Amino acid sequence: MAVLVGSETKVLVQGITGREGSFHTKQMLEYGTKIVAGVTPGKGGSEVHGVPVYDSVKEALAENPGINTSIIFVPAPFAPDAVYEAIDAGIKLVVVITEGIPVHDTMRFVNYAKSKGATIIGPNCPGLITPGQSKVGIMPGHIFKPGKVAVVSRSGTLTYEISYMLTREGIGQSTVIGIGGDPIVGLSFTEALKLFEKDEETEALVLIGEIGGDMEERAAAMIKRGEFTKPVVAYIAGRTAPPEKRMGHAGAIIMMGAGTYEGKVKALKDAGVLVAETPFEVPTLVKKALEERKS
Amino acid sequence: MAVLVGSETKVLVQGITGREGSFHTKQMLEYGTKIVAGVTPGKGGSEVHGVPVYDSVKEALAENPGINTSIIFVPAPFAPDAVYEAIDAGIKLVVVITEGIPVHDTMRFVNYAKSKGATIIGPNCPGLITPGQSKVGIMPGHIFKPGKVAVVSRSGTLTYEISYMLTREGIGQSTVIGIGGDPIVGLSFTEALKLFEKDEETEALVLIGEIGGDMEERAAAMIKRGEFTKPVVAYIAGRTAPPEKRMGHAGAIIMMGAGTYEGKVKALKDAGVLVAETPFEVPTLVKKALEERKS
Amino acid sequence: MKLYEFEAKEILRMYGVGVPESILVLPGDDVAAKIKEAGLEPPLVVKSQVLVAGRGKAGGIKLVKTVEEAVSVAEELWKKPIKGILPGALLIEKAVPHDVELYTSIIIDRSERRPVILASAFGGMDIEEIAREKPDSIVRLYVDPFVGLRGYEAREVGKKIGLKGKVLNSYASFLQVMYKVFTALEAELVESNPLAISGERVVPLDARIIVDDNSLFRHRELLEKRKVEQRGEFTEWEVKGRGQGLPFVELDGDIGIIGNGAGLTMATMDLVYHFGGRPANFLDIGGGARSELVKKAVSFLLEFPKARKVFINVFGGITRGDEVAKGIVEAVRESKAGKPLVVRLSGTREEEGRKILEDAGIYAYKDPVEAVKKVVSL
Amino acid sequence: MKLYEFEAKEILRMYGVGVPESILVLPGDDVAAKIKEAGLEPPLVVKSQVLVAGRGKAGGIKLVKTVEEAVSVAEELWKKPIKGILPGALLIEKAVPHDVELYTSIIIDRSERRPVILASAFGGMDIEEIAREKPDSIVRLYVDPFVGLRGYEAREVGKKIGLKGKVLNSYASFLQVMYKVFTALEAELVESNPLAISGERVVPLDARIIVDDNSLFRHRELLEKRKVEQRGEFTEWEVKGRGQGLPFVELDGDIGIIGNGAGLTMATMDLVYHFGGRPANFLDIGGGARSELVKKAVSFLLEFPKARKVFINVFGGITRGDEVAKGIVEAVRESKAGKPLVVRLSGTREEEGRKILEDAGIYAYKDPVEAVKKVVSL
Repeated sequence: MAVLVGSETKVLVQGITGREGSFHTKQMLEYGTKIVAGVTPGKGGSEVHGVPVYDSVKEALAENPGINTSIIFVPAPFAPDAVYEAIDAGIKLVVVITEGIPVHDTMRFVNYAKSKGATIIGPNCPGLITPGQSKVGIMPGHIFKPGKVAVVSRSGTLTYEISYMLTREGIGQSTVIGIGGDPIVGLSFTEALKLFEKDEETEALVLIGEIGGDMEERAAAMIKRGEFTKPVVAYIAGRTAPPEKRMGHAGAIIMMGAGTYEGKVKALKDAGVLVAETPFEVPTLVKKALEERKS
Repeated sequence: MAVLVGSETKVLVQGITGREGSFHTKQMLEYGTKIVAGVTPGKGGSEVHGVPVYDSVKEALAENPGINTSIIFVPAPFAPDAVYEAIDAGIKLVVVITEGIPVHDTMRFVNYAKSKGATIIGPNCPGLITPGQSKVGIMPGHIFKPGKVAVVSRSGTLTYEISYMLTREGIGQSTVIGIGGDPIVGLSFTEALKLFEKDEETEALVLIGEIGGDMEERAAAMIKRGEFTKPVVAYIAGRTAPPEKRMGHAGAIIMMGAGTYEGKVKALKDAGVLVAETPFEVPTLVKKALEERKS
Repeated sequence: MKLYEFEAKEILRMYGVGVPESILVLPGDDVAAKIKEAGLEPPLVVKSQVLVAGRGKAGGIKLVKTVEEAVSVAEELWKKPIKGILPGALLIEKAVPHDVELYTSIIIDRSERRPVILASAFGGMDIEEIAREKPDSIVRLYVDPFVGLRGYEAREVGKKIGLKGKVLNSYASFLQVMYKVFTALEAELVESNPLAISGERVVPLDARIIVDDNSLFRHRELLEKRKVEQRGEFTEWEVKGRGQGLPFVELDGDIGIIGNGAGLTMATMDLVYHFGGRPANFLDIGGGARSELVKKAVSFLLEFPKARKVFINVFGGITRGDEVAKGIVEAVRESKAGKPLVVRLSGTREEEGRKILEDAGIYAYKDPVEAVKKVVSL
Repeated sequence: MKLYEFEAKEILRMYGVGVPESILVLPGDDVAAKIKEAGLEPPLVVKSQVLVAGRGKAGGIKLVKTVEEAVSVAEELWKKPIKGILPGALLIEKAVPHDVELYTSIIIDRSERRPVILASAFGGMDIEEIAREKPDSIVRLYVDPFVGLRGYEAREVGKKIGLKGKVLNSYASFLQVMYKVFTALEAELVESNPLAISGERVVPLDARIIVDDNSLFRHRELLEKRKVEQRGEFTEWEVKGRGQGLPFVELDGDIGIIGNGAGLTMATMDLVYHFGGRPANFLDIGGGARSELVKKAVSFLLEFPKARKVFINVFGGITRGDEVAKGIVEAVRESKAGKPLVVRLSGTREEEGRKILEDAGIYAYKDPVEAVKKVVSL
């Protein structure tokens, strides 16, 4: 059933009446995602694309006890509260699309989620999709197809770019996770790798990283220790970005000497990962990796 | 072995080089308490009454791994930090003598202690004693004698007063706990009662309450529910204190209609507790209760 | 430390709450001029600034329709004691049109060891009255002190007291500010009662804050900024006592009482009553008092006119008998009051203390009952 | 938002830290008069206020022994660019006699998702240098964000970098203030380097604070109180871009680049390099950009002189192709720059977008490699 989301996933949309919330609720419904309820405080009793809206998560759960996943489109100043509301109501998978959440807030709710056994994806992420089963995110659904290659990525649009190339080359995906571009995210590369290691449907993994931070290095170390045993193809964005300049809203800033392009690529190569020079090499390398695995 | 402290108790004194810390270390040593180490940041390496002093709890524990109890004499602004240091180092019983700790601080460290499985006695308390075995507190040792009656009290000096009367009447004590007079304390009456219910050496219990709060009412409810089965004698101070006036530093302020003398006495009597009109009736009532139990 | 209404509202304003427009009138101020200068348009409410509860019922709050009326009501309120106490200032604020009055407070629940929010749709009454008359209307919410009050929890409270739509969101924001103030000031109580619904907003018509005295060392600004002398809560002698750092509470009898520990001191009062006497005060010298403090306390009661005689009851734990005895002896030596004094001493360094007292000709009882009987009989 | 040294020190002073006595000199100020007015006695240190690192090595910090020398050094520093940037102000402070320089900072550890304190007995160098030259000297302490930095933990850090007695307690207090500032300002970085030991006290000779841009809506006062115009970090066009809310970073090439999402934008730059081109900038329109923002970004690059041609690479997710197309068409219609423009569009509402572009005579590539090759060849 791939990882985290599948045909059993029943979704609550927090911030469902907003522009993005409403638009993507429609998109997700069209994809086939089981969206059973929405929340916008003060708008309880209304409907969005046929989905009932409640004032609070507690009320939504009382009427729809099957909810097991929430996706959050609430604006940044209020998003942390929405996350806490979801966790406190007992939801175990919370996907935070919202961009621009203060990092101290994220740090706290991610730690809080861990203490309550909940998984956060994001913030500032496109969400995740198990093609053909459930899309809990904002990615265009048609660019994916069911298959055996996992994709895990810090970058939203690059995920689409690379997944679409895989699809066009006939390589389907098990689950694609955009973990988010902020300095602190709920699910890290190593945590995602743990999930995919256990997933029987996944035969190879594409890791899309960026400069900054040490998440790629940690993933490399984990692979080197033999804790992830499937073939990995990686692409790291930001080879030509100047150091100490912040590239947009991204976590991509090289500080304290860690997180350079060269450092990441070296660590990954040392762990036996195939590193693509441009995004367009990824499908070729994936094919190569899958063939090597078979032989 | 009575409750919480006994001959196995090995004590660390935090704030040992201060006036009170040093004085009561001597008193406790003379009583026979096993004090194995003291802490005062910046004074590590010295000695107080033969007890080695360390800069930190961690260092004290490294050299004296048997420590299982800490008593704190640190001034109020620094006392919470001393409590956290003790809890984080793994000490499971922390006795806070210090008076004047802000109630928000106490609220936090008491909740923290609970989450770490540690027991706090106090703050603003005289400590506790298992007569003849271990005194972890500031009470005069000679007024107690070993026996079968537990004493649990919100008031320091009233504890001495009543215990001394019991002793003079030939009634020894199993363990005497001054739980402290602050609005929030680490060990409540009901929690103390739970400990004494399980203690085989305890045959009866004296509860010394005060106006304010609802700790006595909660103890009464617990007794009524049959969760404490030994005879209880109670005395409540403050019968003649005017409402809404704060009596000293104590938690004794009647607010929001709860915690009146009359309410407490009624709840206790309803639960079958013998309530003394003055402290001086307590020994007589204890004797009566013990005799009834036997028959 | 209890804050005055105007102080509490100033703090709420600092945190972004829309409190009613107002001016503060101090003794000697020209009320009419101040109202005009601030551009306050009647109707106005003139409110006596005292620190005792039940001010409204005691006639300390008056609605006025003109500036002239405000002036005459102000004159009246300046002279009107509320529960025996004159106001430290007057607050004159714009009347807020409203239909509904809510109740909301945050206190620390001692048993749960957490902050608890109490809210009711029936404001304007005391919480005790609400608890008596509309007990089911009270909504309680416990807050995790490490996490704080969540927005969704604040909305839940508002919803449970019947609010909806924009008023609900306004209430939830206000409640979150109350909680911020509660933690920032380390308060024992933050209360707004009545809290009015005016259009789509909630407006605190009254506000009370009590700051934990033990935390005042971190909140010196509250004392430093205080524009009004501390009165309206304490009697003359209580203010004097506090000035000297003594937690002195004045009562109606004639026996001055000193004890160590609040419990023992209260028990001593109870015992005095029991044997037919009447305490003139409560004075707890606390744990570990040194001779200077004891001397100060004894001297204070020797001067305190209501106390015809003085009873000292000490059972030493952290307090040492010798220190107590020294303090008593010095106080008596320097006093010219010639009041009868009865001392009872037990516990730590009892013998040393007893000796010091006897050397000065003061007898020290061992048995408190005997001692109480003695002082009552004098 | 990076704070200037003088701003960071002002904040530390507010929190009770004894920072060196100083004056701030703005363009046009009379340096000698200001020094005398403040009663600052030489020796003094004159420091260029820029927001780039490595200021000391670049000659932006000078010790002076007389007021006259201070004046002439100030004149020199005003004209001296540090890494290409002129100072926004000068800070002149009393030199602090000291022997030892420590390093201490607090940052957020991304992997541990907690604040981490980094300390070393070898200050004065960058942390990168310390990590290279004295890696074993770096003490790390992770802090539980729900609990905060405990006093005993702060002392532990101090002890591990070799401090003792009163200096240790002074260091621990300072570290606790740093942590308070870190949380109160929601900082990404609070750093003091060098942190001097002067007698029994620690004194921050330099201080750096970076506040999380995402949290600035809660810290408006930082922007409002800013006495110095924002420069010393950004180029002229970067300042212009930020003024319009565009996260624009200037680079050295000639191909203007717009992408949606930082990852795709960086990958686009990488691809341009790969095929022999040189990006003139980085400009990420983010997720869900509406046509107004796209128009603003495209118009900006059409004006930006370094960009000889413009490449737009959009793969729509939350971003919709029709909105992007509308923005491009409007920007081109209003522009007189006549620069070559290459567009690549995929994803959400791709077809709708493609139609809008084609109606305006703009071809939209599907394949980014083709598109990049095209723009490089122009």
